[in-house]
Amino acid sequence: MPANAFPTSVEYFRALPEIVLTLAGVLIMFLEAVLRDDQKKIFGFLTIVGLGAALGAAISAGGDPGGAFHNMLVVDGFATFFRVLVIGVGLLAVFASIEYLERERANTGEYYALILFSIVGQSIMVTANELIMVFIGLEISSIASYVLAGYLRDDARNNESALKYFLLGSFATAFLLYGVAWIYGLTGSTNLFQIRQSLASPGAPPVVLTGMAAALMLVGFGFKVSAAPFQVWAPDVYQGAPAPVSGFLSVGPKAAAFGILVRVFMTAFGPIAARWEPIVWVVALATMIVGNFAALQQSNIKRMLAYSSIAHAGYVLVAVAANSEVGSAAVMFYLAAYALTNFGAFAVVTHIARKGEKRVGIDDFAGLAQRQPAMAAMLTIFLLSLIGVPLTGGFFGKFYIFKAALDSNLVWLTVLGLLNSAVAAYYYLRILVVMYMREPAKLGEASTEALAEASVPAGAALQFAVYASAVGTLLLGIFPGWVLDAANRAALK
Amino acid sequence: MDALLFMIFAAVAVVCGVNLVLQTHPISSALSLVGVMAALAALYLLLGGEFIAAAQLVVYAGAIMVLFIFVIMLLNAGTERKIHKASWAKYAGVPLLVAFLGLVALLVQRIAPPSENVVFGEFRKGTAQEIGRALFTTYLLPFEVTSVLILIAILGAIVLARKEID
Amino acid sequence: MPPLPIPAAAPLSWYLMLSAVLFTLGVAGFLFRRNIITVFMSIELMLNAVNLSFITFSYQLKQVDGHIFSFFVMVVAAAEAAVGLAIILTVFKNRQTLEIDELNSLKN
Amino acid sequence: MTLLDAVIFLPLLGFFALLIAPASVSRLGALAISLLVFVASLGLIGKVTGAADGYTFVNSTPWITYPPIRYHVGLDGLSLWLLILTTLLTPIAVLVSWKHIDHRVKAFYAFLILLEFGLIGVFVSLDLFLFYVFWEVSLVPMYFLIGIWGHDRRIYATVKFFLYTFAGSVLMLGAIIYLYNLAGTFDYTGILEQLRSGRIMLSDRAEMVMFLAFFLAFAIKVPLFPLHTWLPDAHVEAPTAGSIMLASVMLKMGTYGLVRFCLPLFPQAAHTSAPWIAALAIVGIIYGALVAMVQPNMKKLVAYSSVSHLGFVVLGVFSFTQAGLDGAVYQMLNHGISTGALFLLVGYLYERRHSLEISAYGGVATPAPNLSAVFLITTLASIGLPALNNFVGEYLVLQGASQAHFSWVVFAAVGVILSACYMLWLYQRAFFGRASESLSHHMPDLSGREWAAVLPLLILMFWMGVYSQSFMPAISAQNAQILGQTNRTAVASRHPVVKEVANAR
Amino acid sequence: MQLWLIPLLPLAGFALNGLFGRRLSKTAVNMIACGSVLLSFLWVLKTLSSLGVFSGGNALEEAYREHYFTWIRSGLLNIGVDFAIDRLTAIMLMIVTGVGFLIHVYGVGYMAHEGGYARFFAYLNLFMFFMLILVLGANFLLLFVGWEGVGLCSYLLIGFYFLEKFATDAANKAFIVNRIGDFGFSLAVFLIVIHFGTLDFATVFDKVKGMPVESSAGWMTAIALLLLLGACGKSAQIPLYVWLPDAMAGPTPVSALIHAATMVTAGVYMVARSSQIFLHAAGALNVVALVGLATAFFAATIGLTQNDIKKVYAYSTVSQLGYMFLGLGTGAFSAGIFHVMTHAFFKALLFLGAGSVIHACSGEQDLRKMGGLRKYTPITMWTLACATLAISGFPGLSGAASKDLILEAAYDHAPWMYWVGVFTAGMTAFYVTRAFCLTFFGEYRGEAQSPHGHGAHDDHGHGTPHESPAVMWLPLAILAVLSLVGGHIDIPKFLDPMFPLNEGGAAWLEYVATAAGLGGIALAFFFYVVVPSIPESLARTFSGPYRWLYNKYFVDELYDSLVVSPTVDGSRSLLWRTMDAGGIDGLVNGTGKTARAIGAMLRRLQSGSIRSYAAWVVLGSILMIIFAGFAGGAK
Repeated sequence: MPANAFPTSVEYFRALPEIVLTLAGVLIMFLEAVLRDDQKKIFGFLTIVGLGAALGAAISAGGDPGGAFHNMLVVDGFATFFRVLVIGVGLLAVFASIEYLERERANTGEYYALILFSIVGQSIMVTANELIMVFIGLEISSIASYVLAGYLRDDARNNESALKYFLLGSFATAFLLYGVAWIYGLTGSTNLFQIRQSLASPGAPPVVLTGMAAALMLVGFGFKVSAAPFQVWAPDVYQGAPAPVSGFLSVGPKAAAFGILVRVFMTAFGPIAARWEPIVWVVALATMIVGNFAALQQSNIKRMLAYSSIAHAGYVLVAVAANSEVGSAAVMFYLAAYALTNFGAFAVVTHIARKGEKRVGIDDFAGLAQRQPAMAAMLTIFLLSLIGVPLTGGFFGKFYIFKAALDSNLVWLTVLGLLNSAVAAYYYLRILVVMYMREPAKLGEASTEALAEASVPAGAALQFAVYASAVGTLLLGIFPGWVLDAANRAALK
Repeated sequence: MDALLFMIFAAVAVVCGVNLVLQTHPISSALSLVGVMAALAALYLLLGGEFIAAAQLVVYAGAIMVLFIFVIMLLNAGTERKIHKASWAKYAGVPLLVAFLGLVALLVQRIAPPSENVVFGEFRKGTAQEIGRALFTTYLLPFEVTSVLILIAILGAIVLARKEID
Repeated sequence: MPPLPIPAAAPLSWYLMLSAVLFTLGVAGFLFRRNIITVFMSIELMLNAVNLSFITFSYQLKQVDGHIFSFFVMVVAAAEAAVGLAIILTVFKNRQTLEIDELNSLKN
Repeated sequence: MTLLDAVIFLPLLGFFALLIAPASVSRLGALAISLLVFVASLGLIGKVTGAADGYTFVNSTPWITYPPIRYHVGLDGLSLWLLILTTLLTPIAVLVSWKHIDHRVKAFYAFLILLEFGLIGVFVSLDLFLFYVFWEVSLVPMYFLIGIWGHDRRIYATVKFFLYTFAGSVLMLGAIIYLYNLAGTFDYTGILEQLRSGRIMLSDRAEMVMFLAFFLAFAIKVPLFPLHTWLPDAHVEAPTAGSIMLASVMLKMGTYGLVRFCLPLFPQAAHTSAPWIAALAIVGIIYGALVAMVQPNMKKLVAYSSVSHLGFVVLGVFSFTQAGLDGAVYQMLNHGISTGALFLLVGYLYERRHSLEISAYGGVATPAPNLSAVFLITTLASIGLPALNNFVGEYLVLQGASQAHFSWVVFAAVGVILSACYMLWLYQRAFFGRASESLSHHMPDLSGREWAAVLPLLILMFWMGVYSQSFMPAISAQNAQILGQTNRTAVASRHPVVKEVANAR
Repeated sequence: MQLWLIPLLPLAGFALNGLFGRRLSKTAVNMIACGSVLLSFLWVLKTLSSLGVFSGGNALEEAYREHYFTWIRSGLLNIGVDFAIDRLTAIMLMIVTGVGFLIHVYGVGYMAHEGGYARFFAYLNLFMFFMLILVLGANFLLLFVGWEGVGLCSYLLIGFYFLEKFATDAANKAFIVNRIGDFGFSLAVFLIVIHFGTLDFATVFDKVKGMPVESSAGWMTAIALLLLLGACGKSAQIPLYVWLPDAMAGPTPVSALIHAATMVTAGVYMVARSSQIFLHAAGALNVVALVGLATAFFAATIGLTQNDIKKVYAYSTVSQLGYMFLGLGTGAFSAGIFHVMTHAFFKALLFLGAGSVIHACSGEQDLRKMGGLRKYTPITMWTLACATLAISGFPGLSGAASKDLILEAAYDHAPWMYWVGVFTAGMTAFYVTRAFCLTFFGEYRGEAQSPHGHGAHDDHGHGTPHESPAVMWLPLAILAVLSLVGGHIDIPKFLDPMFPLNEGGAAWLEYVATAAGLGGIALAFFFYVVVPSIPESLARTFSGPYRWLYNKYFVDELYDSLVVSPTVDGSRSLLWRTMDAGGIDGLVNGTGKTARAIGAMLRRLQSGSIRSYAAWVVLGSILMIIFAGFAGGAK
């Protein structure tokens, strides 16, 4: 029975971001009930304010690191970095969604509330220091995600996507839980530090068993980060879900999942690294290959981006396999760069898709360079970043990852990863080709309103999301210092 | 005595579980699941988990399963139709399961000292007040956070099912 | 009459084995059942199996934490049930079917 | 902030300026910018040639704190002339595209200037990371130049081009990172110093692996047989300006990389693998020439001839002799001038006749005597007629190679014969004979603009052929250094420089 | 001493005519073209006299040299643009500028009605420039510059009528065959640098002097043979002589200047120049002799049967060049050079005369269509007669003097060579006389009305043959005089310091040779004037050999089927279509296809069925557990 039965103010302060977000979510739900429809325009603004406040809270909370609530959660540089990341992603998501929701005539309140709550879940995940917290955070973010994926409930694609996500997600979570149970049984604790201690202690349980248990947990996490062979859900879900949601899912929850994956495996399971490093090695390779090669022949851009996001998960796993301080820093930086880039791409897709997401075929981007040069240019930046061309964040991300890998002498993994990125170039280039080098054949005989619809300029908010992502991508590519130093300082020792 | 009880309830649980898998009509599956849960509740009791046993009955059997059955009724889901969709799960399923079970069994063999027996009443931490104390001190935060979880569940349910309800 | 050839008390391993069997049964249900709701129930079964493990370990370790954990699992299960069933409802509304194999419009 | 920095970043500024400015002024704007850069770059010559060796205009400012990446640029005899070549050819490319490019003009010139930025950067970077950045950056605009303004199969060609080179360079990136992990710096000079002082040791195997990683990237760019198949497609499909920049400058990135990085950084591996590489180069020389001989398409012909010519360069580099290396570097410039001119003239023909098939021509000499005269001079230059530029380079390369292995030149020199065959045959078919009515109709002689574009190249052909001393000393000095670094670790027995000295006595 | 003026004057002429010629009047062009050459001829005279050549004595026994600037420097290799002049060069200078000037003048008349007038003279001047570089250059590379340069000009001038395919084909052939020779030359250059570290004549030859004569084949022999290969290309020796006969496609003055008088003797000059190397490589020298003899003989046999007047003279040129090589090969370098000079006189004369005849017959070149021209073109006939006698070795004339020296040397070297040479001399006499007779005796066999002359490129067609204008026959006259008396310029004595002459052999050698010559003349006269029916009957009786000779031993066809077409077809079908497009590129594209195939396979695993996805998860978890539990730590 610890002395301070009642939490101190500093502990609340350390949990402030989650509190702020929750309050914002609750407020919106409340207003949803009371406000008239024409007044509901403010939700977007409200959400942004809430997220902004949470962002501030997260940063300031990062000011004095430490545990809180009986070390249920720990606020360190690592946690802060990811908190900021997921909240930032949330901001982008909101900006990108406003126009979309209007276009689809979906009611806004719940949507923003869900976004907020899922961010609560993610930020709990990344701050969690206790498998229970991990589990609950994971569930919060997941359940919110399930709902978001099926948000347009009259859209068959949404339903299917939601159902698949939900069923498989819960299925995988069950494995995760089973693993947790075993770990608990083996180490007698669910606290990450204590797990580490007991694993490192001389009387440690047989490594075979802990390794198996860790493997079971890896199943759960691997599912969340869409690592092969658990990536199967991702393409279907991202393709079916609303475009902005797909963007959000492909970065936010994934980043959080990676955060907790790294934390659990590098800290708690550090002592048995020899057990899981080879697994991650194999998984990373498989993930890269599956993602890149399957993406080669996609005709639906959302699905293609889904595969590409799988591939990128593979790259991050390379850094995880490195299992070093540099590695965790690389993971952080890469996720930051990837988040901006990938979400930006999805934002552009959101815009091009138009009502009912009819225009998500790669051919629908034909001649985009003439119709909407700005959007095309931005998408070009994102794609180049995804390819990993210098002066973009994606390049530096890859660079640091492979640097980490080589630091840990993962030479072959590095070589194969580099070759993979060469393969990946092919399908990204296809989009560039279509945008710049093909005349819009389909629009040629299409009706005038189709043409008009095709060249509707993006709304202010969406444009902001796109440009912000683009600027971020370039900044991370040209002056990566500020993020990278943060990542290095926050890296798990 | 304990052993006998264990065997009985374990048998019930397994039989119901198998039944769940074999039945083609959701209702019967649901009922067998209730059976499993009841049996498990008894086993919890054997393990000294008074509170959990109760919760098991109330929350699971009482609430969740009712919800399930309600939905099944609502959609008046009938027995599964035989549609021949060749999914490799159908063929690879059994070997996979056997392999999985084998591995876990191995795990069990290695982990738990067969010597240690479960003696009813030996474990006294499972009482309501013990759990309550833990919940409101050590596990305060998770407990609070769960509220968000519930909230989001409600929200989600409303979002998705509103039309059907109002 | 001679005593039955059974030990006085069941060893822990039996409980764990039971949970393993139940978990596997849950997986089996997921793999073989074609009705979405049944599949969902199989997941619940898996969660129950996990709970059993928690409780057992908790007994072994003489700790309450396992119970807490399984308690949270129940809560989560409840939440999941609510959302999951809602999702199933929408699916049914759109497709008029609960056949899991008919939900594969998104693929490749 | 040196003059060099100005030369580097002016194109970048120009790029943005062109993006902002209305399309109507793009042509003039691009011309002005490129000319400005050219004039500025001329200012660099004096100081560099003045310095005996080492780098001038060095600017080393931190770019990224960790890992320590510096914006470290500098010029020496090796990079100077390649830089000048770039800045010279860009305005020419602009002039060539004046009429030829009629749609999406703004983007075209923007990309062209951006390309110049990348190319300049490649030649001046002294930080491996910076080098790689520029290396890739130069790839993107070329990708668009070919893909948007190219001919019919442009997309296939440009994707092929991008993937080929990208695939090569990613492995180089791996090697660069590996070097960094060893040396703790990306600074070229720093790494070199550590290698020399033995502060970092490479096992033979590691050295060979990294050498190959670098070499592959460069060999693809060169392109060295059998990695050349992207070149003909890229050239045929590219617009004239693209072909010019590609052939004259981009290919030199590869050979430059070989000289600048492969040799000094991995001398042992370079020496070990030299025979194989030389063999490939020789095969490329003869093979390229033979295949060029039977091409029905002018651009393809010139493209394959490039394969052949650059084989000479590689041969010279891997002869590890002063003469060979000097010749190789000089040959880079020569090839830039003469092949650039060839593509330019082929472009002129294309603008007139809208065909690249040789059979579509014949008898051009009658309606367009000046054009054919210029073409003839260029042809003669590219087949290495004495008193024209290529001769000096080819002679030195072969001389050097002969000092390394006489048997090499016995084969390599066959390429000289063959070059005469395919070029003269091309000239005969395209320019001699009686001109058809339609042809002489659409074959006006050179216009003032066209003269302006081609004249500098002509002058250089003669200048570089007759008075190589204006260029050679700077190159020689630098090469001597590189050779020193390369041959230090090489076994004395197969140490060509020693042999050369012996012969001198 | 401004040696550089000598080549630069023609270059200036070239520049002026080349750039502005099309805008200048004909007279202006003439002035520039001939003037520049005349000036450089005069400058040669002035230079030589100021060097005291004409005042006899031991002038120029030491080469006089001027250094202008460094051309190529790399490491220890340093090649300057230096001109040097010694006795050998002096002679060549005289020949080149002198004969060159005469031919320029002749060209004024011959080309009077041609298109591309300025172009013609520009090329001619450019040729003079390179030829003078060739003879003045003081190192191998500079020699090579002139060497390639004259090759270029010959290419341009052979292809002068570039509308005609045969002309441009001949031009390409000439250039490429020469390239094959240059291949050898350049390899020799590389070897020289390897072994001497320099290319400067003086230095190299000094070093060679110090070395022992190479009895067995060593690198010195290699150098010599490679040089010989180069010489064979330029001087049309077996096996590379094939280009010269085709080269007659060019205007006749070109044939006279480049393909008879000057350029083709460059090979001889080069071998003589590097005599030291050859003298130190005995084997190589012997090869030179053999090549020369063979060439002389076979070319002569071919010459017997040709009907195109220029072809006849072309083969005679080849054959005469063979003589020169024979001279060189037998160590009589001075004799060889001597023959170069005399040959320049009479062969230039022969060609110019032929040109005049062709001109007279308005473009007809076939001997069978001529005849009886003696009444129309007396001057041409007499001048040609001089030339014919000279080449046939008529006693006292220029040809005899040089040829006998060569034959004597051959006898010293190996008697059988002498006999072959003598026989060849007889044949030579025969076929030149034959040409002469067919041209001037009998009746005119050409059709009276030829639409227009000089093939397609002449606008003054007219019926009966006519004498050429003075501007054309004056050079003829001068050359006639030279070929009569040229033999009395004692070149061997002049060259003695450079090439010590082994004292002449027995007198009978001369008589035999002369007899052979006269015999040839007589026989030809008998065949083609007295009893014109004999040749046909002979050709009929010996139809086999005749066809062989008439078709030049089918050598062109042989080369074509053995070398040219295999290369071209092989490159097209095998290298390009099969290897490049099919093999390498196929591999590249194949990689892409494979990748896409893998992609398609992976896509199909994404069946969309939830249960199979779940199965994946289970499978994955099983694998992971196994890996972690048992294969773990296997890193």
